[in-house]
Amino acid sequence: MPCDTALVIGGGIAGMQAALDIANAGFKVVLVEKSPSIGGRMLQFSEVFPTLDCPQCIGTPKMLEVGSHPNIQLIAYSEVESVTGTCGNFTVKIRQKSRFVDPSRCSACGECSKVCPVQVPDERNLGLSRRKAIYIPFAQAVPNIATIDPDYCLHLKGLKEGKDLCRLCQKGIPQKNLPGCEAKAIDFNIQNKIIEINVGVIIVAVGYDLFDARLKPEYGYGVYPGVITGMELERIDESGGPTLGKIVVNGKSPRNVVFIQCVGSRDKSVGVEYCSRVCCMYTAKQALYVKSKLPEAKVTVCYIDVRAFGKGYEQFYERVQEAGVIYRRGMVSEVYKEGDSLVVRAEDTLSGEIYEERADLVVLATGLRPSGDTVELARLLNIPVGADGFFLESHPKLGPVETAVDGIYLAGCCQGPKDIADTVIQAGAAASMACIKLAVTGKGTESA
Amino acid sequence: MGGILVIAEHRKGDLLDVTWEILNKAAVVSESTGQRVTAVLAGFNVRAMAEKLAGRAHKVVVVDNPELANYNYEVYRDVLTGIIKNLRPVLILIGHTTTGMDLAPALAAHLNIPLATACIDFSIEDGKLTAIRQMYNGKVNARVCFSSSDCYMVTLRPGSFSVETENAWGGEIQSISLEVEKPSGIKFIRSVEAALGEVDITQADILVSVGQGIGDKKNLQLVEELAALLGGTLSCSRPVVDKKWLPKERQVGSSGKTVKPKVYLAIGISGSFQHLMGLKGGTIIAINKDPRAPIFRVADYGIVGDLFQVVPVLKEKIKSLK
Amino acid sequence: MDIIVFVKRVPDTSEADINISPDGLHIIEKDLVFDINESDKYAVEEAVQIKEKLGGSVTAITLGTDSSEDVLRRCLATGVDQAIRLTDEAFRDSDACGTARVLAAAVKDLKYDLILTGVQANDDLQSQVGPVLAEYLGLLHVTVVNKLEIDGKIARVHRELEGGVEDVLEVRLPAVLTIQTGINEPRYVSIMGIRKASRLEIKVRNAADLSLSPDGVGQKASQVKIEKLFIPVSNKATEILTGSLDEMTQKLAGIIKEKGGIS
Amino acid sequence: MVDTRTELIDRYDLTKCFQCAKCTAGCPVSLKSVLNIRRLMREVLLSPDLQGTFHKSEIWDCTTCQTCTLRCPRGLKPHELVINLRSLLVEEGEIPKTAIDALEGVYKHGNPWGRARSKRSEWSTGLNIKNLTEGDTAPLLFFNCCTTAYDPRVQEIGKALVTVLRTAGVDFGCLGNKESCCGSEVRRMGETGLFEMLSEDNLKLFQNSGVNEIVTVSPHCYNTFKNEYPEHSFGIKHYSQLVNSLINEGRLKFSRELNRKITYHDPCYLGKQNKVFDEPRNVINAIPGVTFIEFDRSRERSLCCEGGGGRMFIEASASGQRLAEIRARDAVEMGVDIIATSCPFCLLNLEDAVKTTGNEGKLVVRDILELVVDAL
Repeated sequence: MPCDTALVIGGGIAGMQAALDIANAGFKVVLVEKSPSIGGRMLQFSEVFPTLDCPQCIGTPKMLEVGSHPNIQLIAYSEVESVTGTCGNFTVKIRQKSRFVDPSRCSACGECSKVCPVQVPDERNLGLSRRKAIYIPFAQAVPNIATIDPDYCLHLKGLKEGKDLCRLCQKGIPQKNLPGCEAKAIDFNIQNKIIEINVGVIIVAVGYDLFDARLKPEYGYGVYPGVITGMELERIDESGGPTLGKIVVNGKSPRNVVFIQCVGSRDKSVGVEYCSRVCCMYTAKQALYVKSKLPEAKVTVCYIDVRAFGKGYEQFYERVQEAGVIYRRGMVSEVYKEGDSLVVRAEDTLSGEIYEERADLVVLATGLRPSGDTVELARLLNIPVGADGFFLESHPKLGPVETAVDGIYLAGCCQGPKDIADTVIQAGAAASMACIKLAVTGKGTESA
Repeated sequence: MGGILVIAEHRKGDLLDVTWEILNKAAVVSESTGQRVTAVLAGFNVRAMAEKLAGRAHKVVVVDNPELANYNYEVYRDVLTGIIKNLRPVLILIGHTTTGMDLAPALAAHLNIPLATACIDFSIEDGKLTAIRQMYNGKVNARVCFSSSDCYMVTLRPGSFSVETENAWGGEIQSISLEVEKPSGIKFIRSVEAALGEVDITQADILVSVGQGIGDKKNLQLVEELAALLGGTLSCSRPVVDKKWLPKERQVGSSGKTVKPKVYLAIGISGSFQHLMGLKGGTIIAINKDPRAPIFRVADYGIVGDLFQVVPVLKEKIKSLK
Repeated sequence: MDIIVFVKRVPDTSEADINISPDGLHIIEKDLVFDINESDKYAVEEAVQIKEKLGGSVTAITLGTDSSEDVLRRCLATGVDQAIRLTDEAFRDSDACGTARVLAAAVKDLKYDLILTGVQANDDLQSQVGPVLAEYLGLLHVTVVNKLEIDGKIARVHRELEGGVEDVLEVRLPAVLTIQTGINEPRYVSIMGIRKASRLEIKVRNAADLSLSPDGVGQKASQVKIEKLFIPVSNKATEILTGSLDEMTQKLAGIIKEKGGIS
Repeated sequence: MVDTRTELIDRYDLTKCFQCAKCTAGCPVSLKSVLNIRRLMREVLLSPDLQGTFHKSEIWDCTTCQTCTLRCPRGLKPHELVINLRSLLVEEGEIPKTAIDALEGVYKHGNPWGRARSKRSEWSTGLNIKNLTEGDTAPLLFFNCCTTAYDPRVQEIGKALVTVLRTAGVDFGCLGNKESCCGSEVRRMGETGLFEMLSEDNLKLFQNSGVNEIVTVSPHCYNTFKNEYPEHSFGIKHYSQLVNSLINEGRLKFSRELNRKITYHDPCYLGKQNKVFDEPRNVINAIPGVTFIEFDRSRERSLCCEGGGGRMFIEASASGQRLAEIRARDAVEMGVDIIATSCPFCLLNLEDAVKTTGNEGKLVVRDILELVVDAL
């Protein structure tokens, strides 16, 4: 029996946009998100180009809308386990991981985290700060529910060895006047569960991973604290981030910042031949905010080509240069140490000068890689993956959101690197294709 | 008729040592065979040299002619042909110098005389002449004999015999005036000497070579003085050039020059393989403080010690020997 | 300018241990490496450079068994146009005059303006063949040439003497010049080059081809014969001088003087 | 020359170069040499005068460390272009005098030092090593390398390997005087024909020796056997790999402590080019008492000693500080007693640098094998 519900996999900006568009068209949507909260990568950014908006300001309303939309069923902290059936009638099993917290009781007061003794690298801040083993990812999280991380929770780990440890989140620390969970929401007996749903169409919006800069050992990422990735800089720049928005490295404000473009993009030596499309602009944006926060600092961008193709992008690039950011054409080949400072070795191909630039902060513009879930998801959905590792659209020009399987559509970076604007466009397009399909199959006719 | 004819060689008014060396050997042979020794002196304004030669030969034949002022093999060959035909010696001795190398083969071929070149010794026993000559880079010696002839010719390597002698024969001096024809096709233009300051360590007989052990450019003076004392040339190993203490043209080694001096004095040179590759032959003397320095494996003589102690004392010793 | 250059295949004995064959007349060639004679290599380079500058041809000639063809192939790879190998049982153990006679016969019918060869062969160290050949051909010769310029029918040459002195001479061509090492920088001859050259023909001539009577050449006609080869005695054990500084330096000064190191 | 240029463009995909300069920026000599590998790629692509492009003395400055190639984002091989340009010079015969000596030495005597072939095995006199060309048999061939055979300093390393193999009870043999240069440096000096000859000759020797496996002292031999020789079935190992497994298998045990601070210099031909980073370090760390300290520039970022690409035989056109001297100074600053390495060329260059920087007495350069023998 044809079903008029859509499944959206992934709750980043692409998934949220697609879900809202479909829901607003009057169809039911199930949105599955892997992590405890929707929001995705965009909500990790500090500012977005070329407008320099704050992503929280433009993203949070979308999250809230998704969380409260009557046509959207949000299943967070969950993953698709199996998919059967065909267009108009897919059966999807979703595994919902246990948070060990009863959502109906949790008031997101945060008292549990206060007493939890376990420090865990905070993935939202890429390990630059710590969270607790019981945590709410961030203040605006949707759903706003605490989650216990089973890999770190002392009690859950102890249970495996038959021990009853800790449980401070339940018990609190009365002598310090820390009550722990007074709502009695914490329940270590909650199990993972399988939710089976029936959907007519599926939109894949699982986003991307960032290139692992350790694969380019010449840059010393992971060796030198002064070498960071662009995403790490986003967190450092964000006022709610680990440094509260101060650009600080090794406890000091850098005086000489070098950005290196195309780290893990356009690079056969690491098997990435494509351009990641966003790094030029996000680097330009970062160079600008570093320059404006640290006007005395020398800010240099080393690049191969600057690709400022979008609306207003070229003008933005010019603005960044006007602000005093120096663009030098030529890739950095190596970062090493001389005394206390880093040395960046490169050639300025426009002047032919080979130079060694001292730097105290080196920012690697890591490129975009297919999400780690791509291969498994492609298998579950039986849809093809392209040579670049991203999901393959049915036609590079005329079928940019469709896949080889009828009723399954792509939105956002899971199809290929793109910026937020293009992601939102594609999400809208995928939603529109989904609505058309639902409208047609809902009437009981064969595929459109 | 008969006798031993020694062709005297001279340059800039001085007889070369090789001439004295050959005369010494000739005197020895003369004693055992009774052959008289005649020196032939060809040149222009050579009378003074003839006097000197007379002390060492039974007879000195002098051809003094402006055409002989500069060596020209055409002219010399013809003049000597005349003299040889006239004197009919049994043995003609010439130094194995560049001149001897040029002249002897032509003269011998011209007169059809058996010739052995580059000899280091010869003897006449029972009327039979045998000579010892060097072959294969001096690694092999050959004893050679000659097919029967009225006259033989031998060129002898410089340094084969002693220069010193106690003989004082006071031989007669005979001047011959010959019709000397002008050369037909070889024209002497001029002699040139290597420009001052241009050092060719490959041609040096004595090399005082300095290595890293010298420590600093200012210390070079010490070895420069030693080189000057020995009449030698200063050379060095690669690190010294790398540090720009000495120019590249002084470098001995696989990336520098290959040298073949008689004496090679290696001072503060450890003797890296690359350095030794540039060193072919000669007596190698090493001064180095490291007894395990590889230079000692190839050296003929060595002093294990600090060059700054050894060299100053050595200089004094050499001064006293001069 | 047509040039003939004589070359010889000789063993490299700079480092190898040399052993003498039981007959006492030859060295044992097994394990020795052979190559073109050093100064001949410079002569070939000089000839080819002159040809490259003035046009004409270069013919390389060697006297030897078929193993000498390697040397000729090397010459061809250097840029020599024609190679001739002279070989005959009758030529064996020729002395310098015998060799010169064979070479003279070989060039008789060739066209040439200049004949070059090396100053000396590193095996027998005779440095005779050049001037003797000139005598036989009725040509002029200059030995130990370390600079050569051709000016029409005249060659302006520098003849290297001892002690850094050079005579500058003009010699009428054709003439025989013996070339000293260092006159030029012989080009590198690549293996590819030698392989290509191996497709070129090497002419072979024997005594009959040259109308040479076997009596005038070879061992029989030699006026100078090797009676016996022997290894000169040398002791190369390093003597480390001992004693006080004074004693050591005294000994050393004596050694330096003895070795000709004090002039 | 147009045809040669077209050939070069095709062979090295020069049209694909996007001039990012990752090559020049990583080139160890680019700061002191006129050689600009990026520009060279461009010039060959565009210049109508190819002659002018490769008739440059700086073409000999390249150490063939391969950093340019390993990091090229376009998968191009700039260092091979340099080698090819050198081979054009070789064909013309216009190469540095010292390179001629080295190549002729290899051609005539089988080694670039021009030393007599009959003295190739002299270093091992008295060691009674099996000679696999004279009827002896063994499963493992120890390929000596010219430097080990003739350089007195490096001979010690050869002897150390013999000691180590015997201690571990490894049955091995050598090729005696029949061994010829591996050809690695010959190829890199542009003498392709001679390299082919050597590789054929050596492979024949390997085949006739009846071994399965070959161990080398020099990473240069190792690399060329493994990656450049015509296809063969021999297992090729650098000694660091072999010694590491002997230690792991418990066949090599240490009885003495080496209470020294040691750093390790990665040879380009072992590390960067063949990713053998861990085995040498494991061997050093297995020695009791050792305090191991890494160079800042290590592994993939290791600094070249400037010994490759024929540079042991060719004087560079560029002056300026030698990279090995930077290494020596860094080591002194780190306060280590020993720079360990595992390549004869690196060893010689580093030892030289310790002297030229005036650091004799402060630290020494040792091959890993020597450290192992000291601790046995």
